[in-house]
Amino acid sequence: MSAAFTYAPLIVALPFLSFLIALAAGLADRDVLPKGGAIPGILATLGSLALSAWVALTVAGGAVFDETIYEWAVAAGVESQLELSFGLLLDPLSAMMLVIVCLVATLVHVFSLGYMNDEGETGLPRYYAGLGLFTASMLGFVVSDNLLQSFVFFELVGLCSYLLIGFHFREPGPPSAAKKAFLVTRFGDYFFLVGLVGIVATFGTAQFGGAESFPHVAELVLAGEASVRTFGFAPETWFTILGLLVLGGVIGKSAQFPLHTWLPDAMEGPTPVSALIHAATMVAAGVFLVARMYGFYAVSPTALAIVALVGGFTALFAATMGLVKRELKQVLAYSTISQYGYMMLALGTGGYVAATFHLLTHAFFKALLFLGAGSVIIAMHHNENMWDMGGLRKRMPVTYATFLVGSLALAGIVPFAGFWSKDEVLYEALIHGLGTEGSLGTVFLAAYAMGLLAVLFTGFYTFRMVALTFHGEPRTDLAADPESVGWNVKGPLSVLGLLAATTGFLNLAPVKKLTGAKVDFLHQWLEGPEGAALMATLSAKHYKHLLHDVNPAQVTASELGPLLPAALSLGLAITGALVAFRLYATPEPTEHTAKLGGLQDVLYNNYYQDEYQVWLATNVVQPLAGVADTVDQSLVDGVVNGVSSVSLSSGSRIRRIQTGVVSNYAALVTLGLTALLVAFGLYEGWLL
Amino acid sequence: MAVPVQWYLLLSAAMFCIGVFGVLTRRNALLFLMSVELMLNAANINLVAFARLWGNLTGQVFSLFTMALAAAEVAVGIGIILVLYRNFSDVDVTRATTMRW
Amino acid sequence: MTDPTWPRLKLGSHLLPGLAAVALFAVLAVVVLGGDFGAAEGFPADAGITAGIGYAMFNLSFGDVPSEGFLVAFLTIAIVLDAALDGAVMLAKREGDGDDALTALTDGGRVRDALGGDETAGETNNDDTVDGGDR
Amino acid sequence: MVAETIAFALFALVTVGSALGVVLMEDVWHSALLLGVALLSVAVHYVMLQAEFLAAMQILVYVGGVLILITFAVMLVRRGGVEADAPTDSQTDVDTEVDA
Repeated sequence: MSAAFTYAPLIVALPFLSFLIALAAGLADRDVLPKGGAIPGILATLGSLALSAWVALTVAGGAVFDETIYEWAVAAGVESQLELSFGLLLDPLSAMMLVIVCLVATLVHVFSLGYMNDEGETGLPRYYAGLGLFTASMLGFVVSDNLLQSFVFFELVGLCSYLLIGFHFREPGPPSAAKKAFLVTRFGDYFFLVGLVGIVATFGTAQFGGAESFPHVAELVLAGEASVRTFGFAPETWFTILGLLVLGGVIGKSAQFPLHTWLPDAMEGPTPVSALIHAATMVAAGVFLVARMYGFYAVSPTALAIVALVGGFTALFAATMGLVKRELKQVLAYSTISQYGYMMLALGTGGYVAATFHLLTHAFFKALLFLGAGSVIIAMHHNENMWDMGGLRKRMPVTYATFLVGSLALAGIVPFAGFWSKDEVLYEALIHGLGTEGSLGTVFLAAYAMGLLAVLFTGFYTFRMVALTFHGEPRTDLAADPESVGWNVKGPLSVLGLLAATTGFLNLAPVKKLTGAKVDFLHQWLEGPEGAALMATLSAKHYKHLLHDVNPAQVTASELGPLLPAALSLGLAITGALVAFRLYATPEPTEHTAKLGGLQDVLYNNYYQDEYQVWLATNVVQPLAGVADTVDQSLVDGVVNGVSSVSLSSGSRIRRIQTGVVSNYAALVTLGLTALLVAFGLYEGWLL
Repeated sequence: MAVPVQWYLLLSAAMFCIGVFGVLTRRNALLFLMSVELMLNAANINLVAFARLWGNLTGQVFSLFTMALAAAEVAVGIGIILVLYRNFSDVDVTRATTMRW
Repeated sequence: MTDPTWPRLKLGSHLLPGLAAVALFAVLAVVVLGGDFGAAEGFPADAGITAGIGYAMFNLSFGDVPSEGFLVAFLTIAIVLDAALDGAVMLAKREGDGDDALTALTDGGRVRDALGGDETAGETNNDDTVDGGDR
Repeated sequence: MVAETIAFALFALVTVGSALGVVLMEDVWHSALLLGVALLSVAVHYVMLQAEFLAAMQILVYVGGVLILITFAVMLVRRGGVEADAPTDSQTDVDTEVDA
């Protein structure tokens, strides 16, 4: 075992330690730590980053790791033994994710110095404790080697998001938003939990990797080489049900339709927290989970179709809502939903590598955009309305430059990171849609169409945002004289800007297709080190095999050149961007939403998603709950109270028998004896 | 033998039931004690009668033990009755109802 | 001493519960009379019955008449008799006879006086040598 | 063996009659005396049942021990009879019981 793996648990432990330190500092109720606890957090995440990089290098060197660290419950059954444990699974996917999370977390910590400390926020130890726990939870989730551990940390991530979104708990908005985030994601996690129990009950294990893992067993069952208890369903149907149940948690966490409504509200939290949530933790957790157990989804056509459709629809749906928003962070929020829709689209259409790739690039450019937005917000004294900005370009050159890089990446303009990943997502969707026979192919194509259309909107809202914020003339005094930001804001922005511009080159799949040069590094990375037995069930190659050979629908890639689709999506993105620029990058831009007519209100109100969910809650769920309450109060409690009152009253009556007078007892004994004698005598026949 | 065992059993049953009768109808603790003696004697008659029926001494030996037990019981019973009398100035069992609900 | 009285029966409605005993007797009588016990074997005319009882009590099989051994029962009865004797003594002891301070203080002040000035200590503390036993 | 039967009937009558007397007498003292009669007649039954030793024991243990104890107790607890315990003491003890 490599030394890096020995120290790997520290990756999770270090941020947790910083959480404890910050917590202790917060409880001490004095400023015992400089910078309100930021220093331990930064050091811890830096340490985790270094260790993650070490792990990644080790993985690149051909070693993978899957070990149980701690077994916390063992249940020995008749047929098998069920072990519940915490473990580490360090393969290319989790190593990559570790680096992303640690990097973004480090930068967010540094940025927080500028956003929180310099702005004179109070309660900083609480804030940094939350960040530390958030980071630790996400890291623990990433390295999970079984679904149960994933679930535990999944919930912890949700809890941390609640704590951090509600950081300003004295204002009216944040607590409500925090509760909403908590409850909506918990609604999804409910399904996840049911699915988790189902998986453990079916397979007797929740391991992700190895020959005993549940995706692999599922594959064997479908191939007819093994059998599991499927509770009366056909194995395909049952696995699909399980996959979809787990998907419920994914949809909640990754803010997919229809459980996306918490995410825009979550903008009430501090901006660095938003960056963390959107780029590396929380939202990413959902998609990562699907990628983690992709072997389980790859064998089920129905699950794939639903993932693809949900992803494609969410991508388009969220993009349209982002078109009309006035607040900077709201636009970014909807773009996040939309981008995670792309990842789901990729996963659903068999583009495992594409989804991972988009997860990677998105983490960087979305963190960049949020931190950039945070910089603008600092400058604007926490006014987030874009119509109050304008012309910030000249006054905040660093922010503008990095924000522009991020926007170009988000919109998918060549050669920035987002172009390569989004293009690959769409390309994979298209070729699998064309290549796959039957209805699944059609579904893929429909999802692709939605994703493609969303590209146009993405380009539009991205550059509408850029134009309104940075171009034109300042529309308020504040925008004319913004507050300056320090190194701790510009530093992270620059790092992320560099990454957002360049990470696309990690995986130049189209270039490889055209020229044959081996430049698809991420593909090779996810194929896994040669010779590692563990990777037999976790590599991209294996997933491709599953999709094509085990999946009944035989997902196949057609031979289509990458140029045309790339040109198509790039053209759409540029079109959207240019239109936005024409409309809004003028000295005195006006709101063009009125031209949308009736659609305007629909978009402003987010398709009345919240309204219909509230309507569902008040008009359907609440009466149902009322009925349940009535049943509970009258029927269940009635039975319980009835039983107790019957025994109570009968007891108080029967106790009168206990007169304390011996004669009465004797009489009862005598009569009882006589009765027994008569009964036995008659029964046995020796009486009469 | 002349007297059938049934008659002895009948006698025993009669004595036993008279003992029960005493317990049921009287309220004097001393009468209780005597009634119990009657019942014990009824049991002894039974044992001895069966001993003769089977030509086996077990019943006789056993009734000997019963007598010993009866003596012990009377000793304790007298003690209890005296305490009862001391606490309630009476040996009426219906008055000693402290342990009632 | 009360005057000698002629024996009188105590009859009345309080005998009503005795009907249960009568019913029991009826059932027993029916059972006994309905049973078939056969002729009694009896004991041999020259058998040593008393000796047999003695042997049976000590598990010895020298007797003329068959019997079971009763050594254990014999010993048990011995212990029970002893316990009964102790119990009788315990019950017969007056409450508050012990040197328990609590009972002494709740005893109408008699023993407290005894503790204070020892002129009245006579009758209640006579059997102080008997250990414990109250309640 | 008519004589045996007659003897049995006779002593059975005595036994049952005196036993009934025990439970029906108004005075406990008479009851105790009748109990002695009943126990003695039971001893007679034992003799007829070839249990002479038991009969002796019956007389020794019951009539000599148990019955004496019972009559002693009867004398102790009779109202207005022999002063076993001073009534005032008894009263005090009752109070003690309640207080404790």
